[in-house]
Amino acid sequence: MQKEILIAGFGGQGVLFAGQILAYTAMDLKMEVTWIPSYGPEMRGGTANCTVVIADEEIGSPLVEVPPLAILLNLPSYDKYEPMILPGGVAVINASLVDRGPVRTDIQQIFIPASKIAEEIGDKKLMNMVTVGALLTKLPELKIGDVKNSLKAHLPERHHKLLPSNYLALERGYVAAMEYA
Amino acid sequence: MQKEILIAGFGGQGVLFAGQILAYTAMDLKMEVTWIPSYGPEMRGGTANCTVVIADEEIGSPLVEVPPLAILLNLPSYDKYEPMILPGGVAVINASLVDRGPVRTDIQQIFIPASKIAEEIGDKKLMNMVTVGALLTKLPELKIGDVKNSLKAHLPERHHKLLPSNYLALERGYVAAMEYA
Amino acid sequence: MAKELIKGNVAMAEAAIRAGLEAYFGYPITPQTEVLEHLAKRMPELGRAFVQAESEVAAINMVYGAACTGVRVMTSSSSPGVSLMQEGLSYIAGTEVPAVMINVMRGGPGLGNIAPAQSDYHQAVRGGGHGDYHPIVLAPASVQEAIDLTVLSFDLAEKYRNLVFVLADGSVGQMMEPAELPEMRPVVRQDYDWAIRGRGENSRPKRILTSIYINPLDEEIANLRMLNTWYQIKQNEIRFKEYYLDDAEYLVVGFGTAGRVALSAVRKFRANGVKVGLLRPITVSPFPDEILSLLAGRMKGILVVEMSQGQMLDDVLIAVGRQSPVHFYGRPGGVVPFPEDVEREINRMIVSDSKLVTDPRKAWLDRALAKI
Amino acid sequence: MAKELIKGNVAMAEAAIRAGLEAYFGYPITPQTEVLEHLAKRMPELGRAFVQAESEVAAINMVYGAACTGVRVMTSSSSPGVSLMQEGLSYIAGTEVPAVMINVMRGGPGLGNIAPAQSDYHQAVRGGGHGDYHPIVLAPASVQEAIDLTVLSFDLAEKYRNLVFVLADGSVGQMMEPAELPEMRPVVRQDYDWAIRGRGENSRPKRILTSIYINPLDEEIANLRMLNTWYQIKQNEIRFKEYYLDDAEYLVVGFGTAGRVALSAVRKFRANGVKVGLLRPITVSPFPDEILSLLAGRMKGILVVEMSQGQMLDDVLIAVGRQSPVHFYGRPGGVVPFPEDVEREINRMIVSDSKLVTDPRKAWLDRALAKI
Amino acid sequence: MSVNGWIEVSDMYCKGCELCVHACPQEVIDLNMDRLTTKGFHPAYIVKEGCTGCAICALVCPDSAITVYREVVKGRPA
Amino acid sequence: MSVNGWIEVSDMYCKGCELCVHACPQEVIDLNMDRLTTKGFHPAYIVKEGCTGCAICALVCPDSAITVYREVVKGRPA
Amino acid sequence: MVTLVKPENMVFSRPQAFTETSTHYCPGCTHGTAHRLIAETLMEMNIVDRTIGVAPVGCSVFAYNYFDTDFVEAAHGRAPAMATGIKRVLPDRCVFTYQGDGDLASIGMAEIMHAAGRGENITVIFLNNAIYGMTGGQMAPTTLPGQRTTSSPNGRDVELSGFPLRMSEMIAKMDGASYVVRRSLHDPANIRKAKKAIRTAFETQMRGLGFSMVELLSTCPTNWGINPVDSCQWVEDHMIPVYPLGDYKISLSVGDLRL
Amino acid sequence: MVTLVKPENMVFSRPQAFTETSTHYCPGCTHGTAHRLIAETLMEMNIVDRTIGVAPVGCSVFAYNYFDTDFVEAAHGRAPAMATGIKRVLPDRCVFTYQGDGDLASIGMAEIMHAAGRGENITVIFLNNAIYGMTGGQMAPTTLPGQRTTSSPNGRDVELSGFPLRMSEMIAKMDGASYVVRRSLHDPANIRKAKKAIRTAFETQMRGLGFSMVELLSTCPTNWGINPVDSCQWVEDHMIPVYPLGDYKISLSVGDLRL
Ligand SMILES: Cc1ncc(C[n+]2csc(CCOP(=O)(O)OP(=O)(O)O)c2C)c(N)n1
Ligand SMILES: Cc1ncc(C[n+]2csc(CCOP(=O)(O)OP(=O)(O)O)c2C)c(N)n1
Ligand code: SF4
Ligand code: SF4
Ligand code: SF4
Ligand code: SF4
Ligand code: SF4
Ligand code: SF4
Ligand SMILES: [Mg+2]
Ligand SMILES: [Mg+2]
Repeated sequence: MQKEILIAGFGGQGVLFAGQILAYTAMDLKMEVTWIPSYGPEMRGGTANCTVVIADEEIGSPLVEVPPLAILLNLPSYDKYEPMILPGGVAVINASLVDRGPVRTDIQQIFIPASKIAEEIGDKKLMNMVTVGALLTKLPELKIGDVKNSLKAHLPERHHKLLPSNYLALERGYVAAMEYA
Repeated sequence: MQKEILIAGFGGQGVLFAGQILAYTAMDLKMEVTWIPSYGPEMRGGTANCTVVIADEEIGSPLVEVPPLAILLNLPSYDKYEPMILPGGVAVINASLVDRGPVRTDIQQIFIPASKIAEEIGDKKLMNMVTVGALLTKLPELKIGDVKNSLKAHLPERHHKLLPSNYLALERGYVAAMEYA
Repeated sequence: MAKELIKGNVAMAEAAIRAGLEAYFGYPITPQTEVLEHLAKRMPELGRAFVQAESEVAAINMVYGAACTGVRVMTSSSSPGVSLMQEGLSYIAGTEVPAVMINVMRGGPGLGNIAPAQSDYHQAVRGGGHGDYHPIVLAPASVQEAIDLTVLSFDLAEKYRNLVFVLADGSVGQMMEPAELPEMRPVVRQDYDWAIRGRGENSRPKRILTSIYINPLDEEIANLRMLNTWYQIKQNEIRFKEYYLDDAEYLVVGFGTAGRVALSAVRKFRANGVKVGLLRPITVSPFPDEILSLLAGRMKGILVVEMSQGQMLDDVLIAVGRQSPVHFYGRPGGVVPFPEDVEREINRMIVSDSKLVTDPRKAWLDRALAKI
Repeated sequence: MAKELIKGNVAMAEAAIRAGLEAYFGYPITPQTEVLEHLAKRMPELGRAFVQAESEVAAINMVYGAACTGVRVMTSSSSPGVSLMQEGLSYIAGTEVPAVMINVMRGGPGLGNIAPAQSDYHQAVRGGGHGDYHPIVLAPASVQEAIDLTVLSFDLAEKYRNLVFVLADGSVGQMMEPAELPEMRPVVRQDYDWAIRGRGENSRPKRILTSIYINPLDEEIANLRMLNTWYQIKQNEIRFKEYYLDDAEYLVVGFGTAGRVALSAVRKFRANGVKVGLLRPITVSPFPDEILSLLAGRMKGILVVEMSQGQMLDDVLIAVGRQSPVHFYGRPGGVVPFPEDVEREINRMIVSDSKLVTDPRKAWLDRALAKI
Repeated sequence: MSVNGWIEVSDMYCKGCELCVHACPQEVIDLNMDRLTTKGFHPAYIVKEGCTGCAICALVCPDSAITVYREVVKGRPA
Repeated sequence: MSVNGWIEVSDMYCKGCELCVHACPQEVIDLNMDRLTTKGFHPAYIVKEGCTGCAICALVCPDSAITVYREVVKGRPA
Repeated sequence: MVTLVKPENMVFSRPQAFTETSTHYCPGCTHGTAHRLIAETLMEMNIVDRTIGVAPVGCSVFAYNYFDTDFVEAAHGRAPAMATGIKRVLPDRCVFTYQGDGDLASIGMAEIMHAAGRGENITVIFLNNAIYGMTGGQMAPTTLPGQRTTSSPNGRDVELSGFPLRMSEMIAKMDGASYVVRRSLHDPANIRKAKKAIRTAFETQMRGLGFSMVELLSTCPTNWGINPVDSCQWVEDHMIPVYPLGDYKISLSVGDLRL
Repeated sequence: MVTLVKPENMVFSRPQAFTETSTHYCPGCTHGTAHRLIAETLMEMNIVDRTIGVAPVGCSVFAYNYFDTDFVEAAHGRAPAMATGIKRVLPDRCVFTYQGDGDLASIGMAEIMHAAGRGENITVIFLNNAIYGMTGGQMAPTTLPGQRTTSSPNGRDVELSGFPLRMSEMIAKMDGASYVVRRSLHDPANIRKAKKAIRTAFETQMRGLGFSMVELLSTCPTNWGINPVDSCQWVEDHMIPVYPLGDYKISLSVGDLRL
């Protein structure tokens, strides 16, 4: 088994952390995993992305040309990566920041108003967790409970007060995706 | 034809120039020639040597392990190079600064009181020219007249007043070597 | 110890600490700055020496000084910074003191960019500095390897009084993977008979460390001694990882990130029953030339994959010696190939089959130019 | 012009002037200081730019600046100084501006000594700086060649917008030979479409010269373009000198001083009717690999002679590809071999005859160690 | 005092840094929180009358985003 | 004034630079033009009486070639 | 109001010596302010067409994209050497370097000192923001005592890392330096003074009077972690006491300029 | 006389902190004098066994052969960096560099400035002989205006090569520097003063008071082409006016030493 997930958005949207929590979860499940960011000298506020690969054997490339799974958090990312997803793959899209519909029909596109949901929960910053929750519907290797456990295990103690809202965000995303699908 | 000449002595004894005048002469005779000094970060007053190769075809190495011809201007040089001369070769030795006799018998050793002769001429610095004159007896490719011509051709005009004494030094060395031999 | 999800740069820095690093001197440069930043925090905490030097030139000469005292010392940088260190590296080599250098390579030449690259291979392996010397060069492909090789680098540096490079690329430096850090080793100051620490209470005879051998014959002897050490290293320390070699008919060779990207591609072929194998050199210097030479005899084709214009390629060509056709695929300038790219190239090799390629680099270039 | 008896260093300096050198930036170092000293006198006299830089790092960056204006510019140094220039050289290469660098090599590594050596071959040929780039490297063996190649270096640098090294050794720099200097060429400022000189009276569009390609895909294209230029250079500019090759059964390969020492040895064998030939590469980069590969097919043995631990040896091994046994003889650390030394080695090759040597460097090392 | 100045802020350059906002002696500039530029910034704009065309905002603007206009009263030196 | 000093010049170190010759306040040093050291220099030596053991020669000698002796008069601090 | 928007009423606009490219600087970063002052000066002196800029490695690495003049891009710290190379072969051109504090005061220390020492007839615009901006906020030689950076996480410890280097003071000590001043970009009055200094520096060069340098205290809101407005205040409160503004060297001939 | 030659009468002899090796310096070169003063100081302070010297590249490259202390040999100009590396891991040892003017003021400018800037607790003995001795007499940054050298054959032209650099003055400007003075070796009185300064510099280090440097004006009879005695006069007549002797920086704590 090997699954590759691309996550892309603006800097500040929690792109990197969204990837890391998936990576932590995979690690805690004793799977192989790699997380790799794009890094550049771009000005703050530019785009950011990372790729997570989870597998049950030694991982070769930490990058793939055509990822089967993607979380796209804003319009520029959607524009850039929609064409690149593996046919038959899945994209979770933050519909709150993407004001157009899909072009491709050979992939499954899950539009979630993630920013809106996060604001509803009370913290805009949880938008990334909402989309992670949504992605989990298509990533049976990681259960939502596993992700919660890993959040708890790896979030520094002083941030544990944020756990409930993070859990909620995951759940809301998951449910939204289920509804959508 | 190819002949290699090693010249060695203290810095300041005119070692390098003695080699250069041979090189100039060979050049003026349209022969091939190389001149190469030893160079080092040694303190002034250290030893100096150079090797001149003259030939009638493209010269390979500018250095040889066992030179057939040598001019040795002081005791340390004599000690160092006497053993290195090609069997059957010739060494011209400044007897004024070498207070021992030869060890080797398989080479021809021409002892010339070169410093003394130079002082007789009136300029200690001409010692090197005396030994060059002596060497010419064993270097038929360069005639003493050729060396004089080259001296005249390459010594800067302002030093031309020194030509007669240089000529004399060459001649005295030549004659001394003839007598010795 | 349990595994942690850790970034390559941080992992190397922490691994060095646990291996007993006593002093670090460096200058910030992307994509290795986290090494410096991690050590800026940790070293003073542990009472060990950390200096952000004024430049890479100064950094390597600080390393040189500390190395002469026989403590574990390192610096880290990325390509342009490493170029500035070439004089110092040559001095360290010429003085035969142990030192470790991490180069997290980026795209070049010149200022280039900060993306992952492997185009400092020759500089590391053949010595970008003047004179004959031979660094040990370790090329990690994963965070765990980055850790293990960093630890190893100190052991090797000391064992052979030799310069050791950890030659990573931006991808290894920036990637996070679960990895296990070693236990913290106590800092031990070995009582080397060459270390410069002052003559000491018992007034032992003075010591000098220098790279000068003013008499060429002495320098020649020193050169031969160092080369001899090098052959001992070659004898003892060659490391590589092999994948599916037992029955392979085609061989892919790649180190570091290019090697692991190639692994993904190789697996695809294996899944389809095509007998492709992979050799991933871990010591690129000494280069695993004997195994490669042996393998070459039975291969229908060899593909070298690098994130450069083909540098390790030279070592492969020497080792293979025309025993089988060698092909090349490179992505220079900071581009990381995708597995799909390598798959295409393996396919091409299989199709072209046993034709000897006179100049694999030129053949690749022509194809690459055709595409742009 | 008539021949003059002239020292290699002075000859290169004066040749550069006559080739239209407009600016020199350098720092003293033995055994090349006469280059700087000659230019210190002559350049201001001619109203051209001369700066004794504060260091080799500064010197190469001054060269970089002047090179961007499209004038003929050079620097000169010797091994440790050249190491300090590696970053700057990589920038120059990455910016594709023409510049000339004279390296009068000395013994290393480290401070080493000031005697003649050839152990910066890899540094020059494979790029001691970071990233992929390919300098043209010209290796004179005589004062006349030093002159001719210095002149050529400027022409090639400009023609290909490439870095050109004149790779001499202390022996070539310090030797005097009769040689003919070229006529003084008028200084012409070519109207390059890339040169940075201010937009000028007609306010042409601005120009930028940089080595940055922040997007890896752009850097890759730049890399491929440069490599393509390199293959054009390879196509057009390979130079070597051959001696007695027509009927040779044994081949000696050596460049620069090692090559001319080998010539003396080869002549001895020819005098005795033994069919030994000599190939003396003049461009060591691009390396004359095709001719060597052709020759290798018919040789009973090939002996590589270098004043190093065997660097060009790698290029010979690649070109020969085990077509015939390759032997090596090196004198590293500042020792210049005597013809007699090379004779012995040729003899050894003839005696050992057609046995393939797995690692010629190791075989040589073992012999050399046995002697000390 | 009659209004005799005006500024235009370029969407292409303004990064919403607020330096002009704080520098304007007339306190007539603010960020437009209702608008995002294509680069994703809330641009500065004049919120009320009173601009004197003193150009202090332009002086402090690091992005040269501001063009300042001032009524030229004839007969008075510019 | 009675002579109460003396110097010894080491052949191994003296390079005949004459700095001591010029520095000696008593003008009692000169180079020995009759002798060459093994390194080829005319070494310094005391040419006449009058050395006070002031050690100025040793102070200026760049090659630490000079050892200075001075009579220690008992009861007087050294 | 809009009726005012007529060319004849325009009293301030983006200098034409700029290209149209928007800078990559963070919002509120005064690198941009320095750029504008230079651009205006080149226009006022009518030397845009004769000017060659030398960009550093640092946040201003892409400065070459913003000015409408010829530009080269130096290696980190070596801009003064590169400028020397250019100026020596094109002595009638205006050659200036633009350098950050890491670039000029750390890795480029030797090159700036020697360019000044030689009295190289170039102009140096030196942006001191007390940090390495581009690489993510490490300590610079100009970082203030106690200032936290990513490589001095507990604040610069002067025991281990020494005191901030005051480059203008040091360079002023050199006979080769003709005009060396420090200004700041944190408020309108200081920006005006900075502009005048930049003008004087370029005049110094164009009249062949030797080496000129303007040090400009500048903000780095991003790596200081302070918003742009407060960053300006931080310059006033913390930087100026360590880096007093003023004229450190005005050679006699430059003094005579009386611009 | 010979009766005087008894151990108890010996008032001056070659310092034991020297090895027996005769130096390679030219006759009359005051490099040797500087060496002796250092050797005496180390003995007087009883730190020979704790001292590590860092030799430069320059005529004093072989300094390591002469002192009976541990020694390393640095790359040209980088001795202060190398000394930093040593001192940081062996903070209780006495670490000193010995550097020429080409080494320290030209190629090594960045390293010396930053070692001083960091207040690195090392001692620098800086021999200023206004020339590159080892490589055969090229111009140094310290070469005097008009002085002929092999790379300024018509005399140093300040228009092209700038003015001599006064390192002590510049380094004194740095907060990190604790003790910076200039002395000369050209006559007995000055040699005595030099010795005192060297002592103070080493004391500064051993008491942990920070960076200390003693600049020593020194002769190069060989490359100046002046005999040793006249060379000393040349220092007095020509060098001292350009390089005034004196104390350029004595930090409060060093001042309190009152040695
Ligand atoms: C030789 C080399 N070393 C290090 C770097 C990495 N680097 C790029 S910019 C920079 C520091 C820039 O700081 P500064 O000069 O203060 O400019 P700022 O970004 O603050 O404007 C560094 C260390 C490099 N590019 N080259
Ligand atoms: C990197 C490098 N550049 C140049 C040299 C050559 N070099 C050796 S010593 C020296 C100058 C020494 O002058 P200085 O420091 O003044 O010492 P001095 O000989 O006058 O005592 C130079 C340029 C070198 N060895 N290494
Ligand atoms: S021109 Fe003056 S008054 Fe008008 S907005 Fe700008 S700062 Fe305010
Ligand atoms: S100062 Fe400039 S960039 Fe900042 S908000 Fe005002 S107009 Fe926009
Ligand atoms: S000790 Fe004094 S008096 Fe005696 S020789 Fe020396 S300088 Fe002269
Ligand atoms: S000063 Fe010293 S070296 Fe010079 S002559 Fe006197 S004793 Fe000899
Ligand atoms: S990082 Fe700092 S210096 Fe760089 S652009 Fe941003 S604010 Fe300016
Ligand atoms: S060359 Fe000059 S500095 Fe060097 S040893 Fe001789 S006199 Fe002294
Ligand atoms: Mg900065
Ligand atoms: Mg000097």
